[in-house]
Amino acid sequence: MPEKPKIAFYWCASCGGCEEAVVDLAEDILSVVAAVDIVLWPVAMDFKKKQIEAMPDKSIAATLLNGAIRTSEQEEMAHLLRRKSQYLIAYGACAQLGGIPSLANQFSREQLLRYVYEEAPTVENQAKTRPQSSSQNNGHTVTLPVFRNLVRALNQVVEVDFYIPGCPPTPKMTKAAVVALLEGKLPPKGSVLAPDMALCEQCARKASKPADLSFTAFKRPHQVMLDPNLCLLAQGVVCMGPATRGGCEAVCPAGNMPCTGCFGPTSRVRDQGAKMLSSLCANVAAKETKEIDEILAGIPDPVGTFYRYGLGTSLLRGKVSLPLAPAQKEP
Amino acid sequence: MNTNQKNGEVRIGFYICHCGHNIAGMVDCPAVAQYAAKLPGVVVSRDYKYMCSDPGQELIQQDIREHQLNRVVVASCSPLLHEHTFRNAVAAGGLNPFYFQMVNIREHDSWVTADRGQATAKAKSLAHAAIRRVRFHRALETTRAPIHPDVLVVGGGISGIHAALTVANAGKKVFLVERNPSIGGHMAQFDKTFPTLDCAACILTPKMSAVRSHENITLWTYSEVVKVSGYVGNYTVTVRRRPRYVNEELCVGCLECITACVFKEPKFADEFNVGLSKRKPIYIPFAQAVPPVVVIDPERCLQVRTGKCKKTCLEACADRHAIDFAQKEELVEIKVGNIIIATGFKLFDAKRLPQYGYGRYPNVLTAIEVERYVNSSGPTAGEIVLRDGRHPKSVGFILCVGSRDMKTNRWCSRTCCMHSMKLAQLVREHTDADVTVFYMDIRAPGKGYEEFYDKSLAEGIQFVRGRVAEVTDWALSPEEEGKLVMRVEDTLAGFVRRVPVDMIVLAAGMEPQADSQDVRRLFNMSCGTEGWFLEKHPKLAPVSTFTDGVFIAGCCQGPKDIPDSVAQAGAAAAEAMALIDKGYIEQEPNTAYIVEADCCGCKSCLPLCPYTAITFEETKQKAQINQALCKGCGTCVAACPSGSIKQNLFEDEEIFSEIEGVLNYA
Amino acid sequence: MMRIKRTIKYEGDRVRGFGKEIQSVPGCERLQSCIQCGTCSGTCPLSIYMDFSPRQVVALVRADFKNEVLRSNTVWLCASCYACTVECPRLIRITDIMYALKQRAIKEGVYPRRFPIPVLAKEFYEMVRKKGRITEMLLVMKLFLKTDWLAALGSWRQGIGVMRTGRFGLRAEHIERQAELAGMMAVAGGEDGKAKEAL
Amino acid sequence: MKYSYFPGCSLKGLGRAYEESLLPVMRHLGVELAELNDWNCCGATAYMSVDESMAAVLAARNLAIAEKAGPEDLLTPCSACYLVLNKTKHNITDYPEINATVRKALAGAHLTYSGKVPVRHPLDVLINDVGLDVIKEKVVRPLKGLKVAPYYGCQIVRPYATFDDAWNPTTMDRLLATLGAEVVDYPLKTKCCGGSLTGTVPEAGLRLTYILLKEAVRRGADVIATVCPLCQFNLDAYHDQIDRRWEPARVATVYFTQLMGLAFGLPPEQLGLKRNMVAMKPLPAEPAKVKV
Amino acid sequence: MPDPNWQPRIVAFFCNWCTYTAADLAGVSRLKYAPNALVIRLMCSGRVDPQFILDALAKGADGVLIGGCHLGDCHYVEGNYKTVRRFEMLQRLLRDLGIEERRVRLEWISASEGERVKTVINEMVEQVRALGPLRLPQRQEEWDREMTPLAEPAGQSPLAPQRAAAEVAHA
Repeated sequence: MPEKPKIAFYWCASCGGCEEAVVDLAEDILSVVAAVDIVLWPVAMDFKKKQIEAMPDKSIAATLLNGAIRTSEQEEMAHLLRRKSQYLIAYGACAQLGGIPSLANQFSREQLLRYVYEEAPTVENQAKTRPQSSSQNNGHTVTLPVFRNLVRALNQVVEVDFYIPGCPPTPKMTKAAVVALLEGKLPPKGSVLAPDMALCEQCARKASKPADLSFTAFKRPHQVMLDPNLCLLAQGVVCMGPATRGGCEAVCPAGNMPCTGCFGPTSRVRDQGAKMLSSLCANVAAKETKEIDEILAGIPDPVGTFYRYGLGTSLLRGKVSLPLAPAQKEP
Repeated sequence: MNTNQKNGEVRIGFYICHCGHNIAGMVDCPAVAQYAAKLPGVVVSRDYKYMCSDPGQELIQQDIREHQLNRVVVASCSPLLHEHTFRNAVAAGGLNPFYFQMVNIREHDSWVTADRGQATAKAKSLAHAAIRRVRFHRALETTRAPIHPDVLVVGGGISGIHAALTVANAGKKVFLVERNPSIGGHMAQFDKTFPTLDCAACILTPKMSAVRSHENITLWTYSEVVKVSGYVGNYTVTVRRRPRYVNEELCVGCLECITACVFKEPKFADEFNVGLSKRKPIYIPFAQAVPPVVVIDPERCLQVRTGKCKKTCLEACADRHAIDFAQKEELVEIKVGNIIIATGFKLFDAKRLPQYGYGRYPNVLTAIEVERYVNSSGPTAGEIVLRDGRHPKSVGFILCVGSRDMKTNRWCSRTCCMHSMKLAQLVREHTDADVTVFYMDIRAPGKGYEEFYDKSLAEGIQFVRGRVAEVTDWALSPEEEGKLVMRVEDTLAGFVRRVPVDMIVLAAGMEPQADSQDVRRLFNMSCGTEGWFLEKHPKLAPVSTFTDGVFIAGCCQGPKDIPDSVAQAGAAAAEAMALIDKGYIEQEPNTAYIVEADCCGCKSCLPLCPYTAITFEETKQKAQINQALCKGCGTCVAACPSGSIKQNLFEDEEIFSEIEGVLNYA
Repeated sequence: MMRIKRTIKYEGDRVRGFGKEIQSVPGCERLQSCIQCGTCSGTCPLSIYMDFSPRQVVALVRADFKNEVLRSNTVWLCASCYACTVECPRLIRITDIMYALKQRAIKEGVYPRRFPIPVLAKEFYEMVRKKGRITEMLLVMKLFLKTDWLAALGSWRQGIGVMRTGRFGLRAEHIERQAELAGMMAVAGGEDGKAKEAL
Repeated sequence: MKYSYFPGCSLKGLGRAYEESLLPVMRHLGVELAELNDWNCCGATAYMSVDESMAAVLAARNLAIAEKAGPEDLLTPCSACYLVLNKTKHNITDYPEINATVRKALAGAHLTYSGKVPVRHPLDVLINDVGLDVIKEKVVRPLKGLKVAPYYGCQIVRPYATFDDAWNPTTMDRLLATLGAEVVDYPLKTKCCGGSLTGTVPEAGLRLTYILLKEAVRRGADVIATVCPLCQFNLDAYHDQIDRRWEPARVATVYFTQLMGLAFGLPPEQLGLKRNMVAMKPLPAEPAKVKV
Repeated sequence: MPDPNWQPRIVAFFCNWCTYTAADLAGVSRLKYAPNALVIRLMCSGRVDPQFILDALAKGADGVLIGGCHLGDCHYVEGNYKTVRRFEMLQRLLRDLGIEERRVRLEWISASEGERVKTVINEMVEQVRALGPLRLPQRQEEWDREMTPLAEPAGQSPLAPQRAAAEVAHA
């Protein structure tokens, strides 16, 4: 009997939601497990890094890696898995676009550490102790992974073969991907394994969108009682649907929440945020700069609104004036 | 789809034009050519003296054949100038003309850069951009739109009249709209015309009546254009026809109503005689007015103003019932394919130069006032008199009043020299006065003009080169008593003179019409900061504007004399007719289009199109762009959130590659 | 017997760069845009006494005829009435050009020696530099002495009149903080250099 | 109403009659004038003839002192001072190099200049701040029948026609009319009086003065009203020379403020009228009406 | 570190009808101005996709200039209103991402205002010169220097997947 294809799951800078998504395959997971041989899945099984290192290169059929890359360890694993796998698949928004973690690219490493370990209201740390990449502890040298200056998407660290978008990806898509993988029915390298059409097409509210929509004010979900059927943009709420890949079947709008763009842009767009900004602002109903500004003030945080998942892979990648701490090397 | 591609490989030919010294003088053309030669995809790279010349174009065609080029880039002047030339050359070479990209290294580089090194570097960057861009070009077809054969002419001065007649004589229908109650414009006020001194009325009146009687001309006087929409080939124009309270068809111009008017004496300033004579509330603009019918001045007529009048005029017109106080203002909508703007100029108000005392000293006059005096049908039946009735013994002409002066108008009004010399000669004809002309420079560049200057000199008219500093009425010596004294430096003799005269004539310059900015907006033209309408190209497209199908003629484009105005009017008419006879216009295929498979139907684009070219296809649940309506601004392209709207000639990839190119981005 | 004089100018008579130099002085920027219309001369109340009319001065400056201009009486006859400046159709501030020329004439010491106006200017300058204010009486006396004391006699009636009406303060006017002013002048004049060497 | 006040040298010398009449008249109108502390000569035309940066600094010191004194506008009656101070203001804003020099120089004396304080002429203030109706109320001795030629001279309307027309200024005309005087149409109202040339180069300068006087006489003026100490001196002090050179053109020249004083019924001896060389004829008889 | 012979590089997006023509006029009038602005012609300022501006900056532009017809004069009725609305928001976005406002400028220049092209470009060049180089490509390289360099160049751009797909879409 021929050997079953080897599959690896790994997570880097992510919330774990993607792992849940895999588990959400529910009973289907069993058929997957039956069909493949899982060689790495830290969240669920116990494998050691050296076991992977011991494997011959390209011996893993596919690795589904979720989460962004922030630490030296994550980088190291990304390289290792790239070497060992035929296909490396960026699984989920963080791996594909940098995800929410990449919003941190607006702040310097120093700012982040200071806040998290000293200033955050919930922190009690008089000693101002901070994680050290290397420290002495009664005679032993204790090391920690290096915390990089920026958050990166997977393809900014290693070459990536396919992308499964979403925060998290839907079980349906995951399954479809795995099936395609097993059957070897794969699209051209570099493709995103989701429809290349924006979300509205799948949205139940689509029909309710007026043809002459122009904005006199922008509101945030908590500021209005949202009509469960009317197009959210028509209610003055920024819904990223028009600028976001479909594939999720508009679960958020179905849950009476605007799309926040986790599937990223279509293949025809280089910068999801810029595009959404362009279409949204062009339709603002004001001619005087003063009025325009008043209306646009309804969007207090442009970066967080237009680049919630994609800052790391946007054209500017983050705050361009970030002070860079000297690149720390491994101890 | 790229038929002209040899097994998908992009083969670019790059050509840089010296444009004689214009480009080569500041840009190292061979160096740019060598640089381009090394760029990916470039198989031929040449520099040549004049790319737009036949041999230059031939060169391109040859290379297309010999080197199987499938892309062409020419670095020369502005695409607004020669893009079509080169596209045709490319087409003649057997390639789709849109596999071509032009680089503007003359207007945007060699002419505006002071340093040769920098200019060359800039040229390289721009060339690099085009070479990267052209790679993404695709074969396109120009589309055609029909042209409505009717023409609108705005303004009934000599330019408008000539343009209207020319078009009408070619069998096209013309609408001539004039703001005043009669056509004729400024020329109708003139007595004689330089340099031939033939009588203005004798040459103008026939043309005016020709307009009136022409079967192809619809003449609307006392009317104004208030709205224009559409584009070349089919404009929709709304004209406001003000009530003249007289039925043009019924009135025969017997003028009995005027005699009958309750105002026994004329007491209102007569516009045609620039206030030198008076008229009644009901009047005829002037003897040869066209249409030859009376008009009622709504500000003056008792009936119109108060409704309380004996209406003696009605009785006088009892048998024809031409007078009709019930007339209301009406808005008429017409469709035309081309528009000729000939709205003319307004005279500079000499009061703005207090040092010349116009309005303070009664015997300081403007040229047009004297023009009316010398005219036999004028207020004095051709006599030139001082305000006190005496005949002037000495007359001084001051030129450039409100011209060539940074504090009023900086331009030369081009006609004042000749106009003043003409009046000077007429003044000498009508009186025995000594005439002195004070000038800065005599500008007599037209045919027969220098000879006219010569004649003026021969007739003993004095010429003093110097801009008069001031006109006063206080005397420093007996011979100055009771006279107007000009203080001026005789710059040729080299000393200051005080010159006493009886009458001073100010050659007031020309200004754009007060409402030129509104008119400009109305017809979507550009105009200079000073208010003259802007031609598409100062030399090669002098009567075209940046809006296709809108042409300009006469003084609305800048100061001009009658011959030039008429010539321009003819040119404008010809341009319009060329379009009409062609029957259609080639539309640049720069329209936006939606890739149906990509559109998610989010409707974000729908409100953005000012031409409602974008519609929503309910059955398919997708947006569509009507290619005929799209003008290719690209606003929707920039706005489509999923990048599903594209624009021919301005594809995203093309722009992105251009950006990378200008930045020499590896 | 009639005396004749050669008036031809050779290139060597031009002082290259003089025009540019004047043009670079604040207020003289538009020098080059003159079209020689003569409005300045026509409007100037004193042009009738000038050896070069203001228009000619502009032409000469533009053409680098430095010596001719600085030696002419024109600049000294300018009474600063600003008529030319207000009238010039090319917005040339001729009065300011005249000042620029006066300054250079004084610095180069080429002004007509016993001509009262430059002398007045210098005496005035001196007195202000020392006292901070002008005492007209003293100024006028200095002026007469340095130029033409006969003139003083000539206008004795006037002098008496002025005395009679008590219009001449006999007290020499001066400011309190003379040192302060001196210091400021030093800064302005680059250690007072520019003007000093002229005097 | 309060203003900083820059008299200038002439008002302490030849032109003292100007100050002698200006101060009481302003006081009478409730306008407070605070003389600048330790002001210095504005530099007049002479200074610009020697060194423009020094001229700028010289004038700037006064502007700076005025700024230090307070936010009040700076009032200066002498045309030359008015022009020089205004011109300096313009130059400091228009020319960085001059601005730099001035700042540097002022800094040495712990002075600063930001260009805040406007430089105003009494005519401007009287017409635009005080107002003709207020002035009319104060008139107790209208100048009925007095033919006055309003003479503005050059420098308050040229080159900066700030508060009046450069070609045909009318502020003084209106003011005099308000005083009840008969204003003579005087086309030479802005012609040059010869300035310093009247004294230094009489054949040129004095002739201008003569023309002014002659035309005034020809137009039947009893008196010429002026706004400038130098103009006043030129028109007043040279008659003997004029007699010798041309023909007598006797007409008194007084400051417009002196006429105001008379109209306000202030004692003539307190208006410096005695300082005139050509004395002004007594006002046409008219019993001063008693105000109740 | 700062390069002495650095010259600001400005990418200019000019609308075909007004500003581009004005630039031509500046040329015909032989007005000399700074060579640092490189013009990309679009039919209307409304075509200026914010992506273009970000891309230009990301690819090494030190500033971006957008030129359109005066408000009310747009050849396409109101394309330039769309432009100004986008511009207002983009400026805020750029501020949040650490790019000085003066690096991106929107100007209305009509076809007759050749002089204005000169002044605006010269002004802008000086403003940007004062701000110093933006160096985004270099900065992003510096950012990535803390990482082990990527083996294959295709991966170098964060846009690899979209690009790849884009090419596919256009084949």
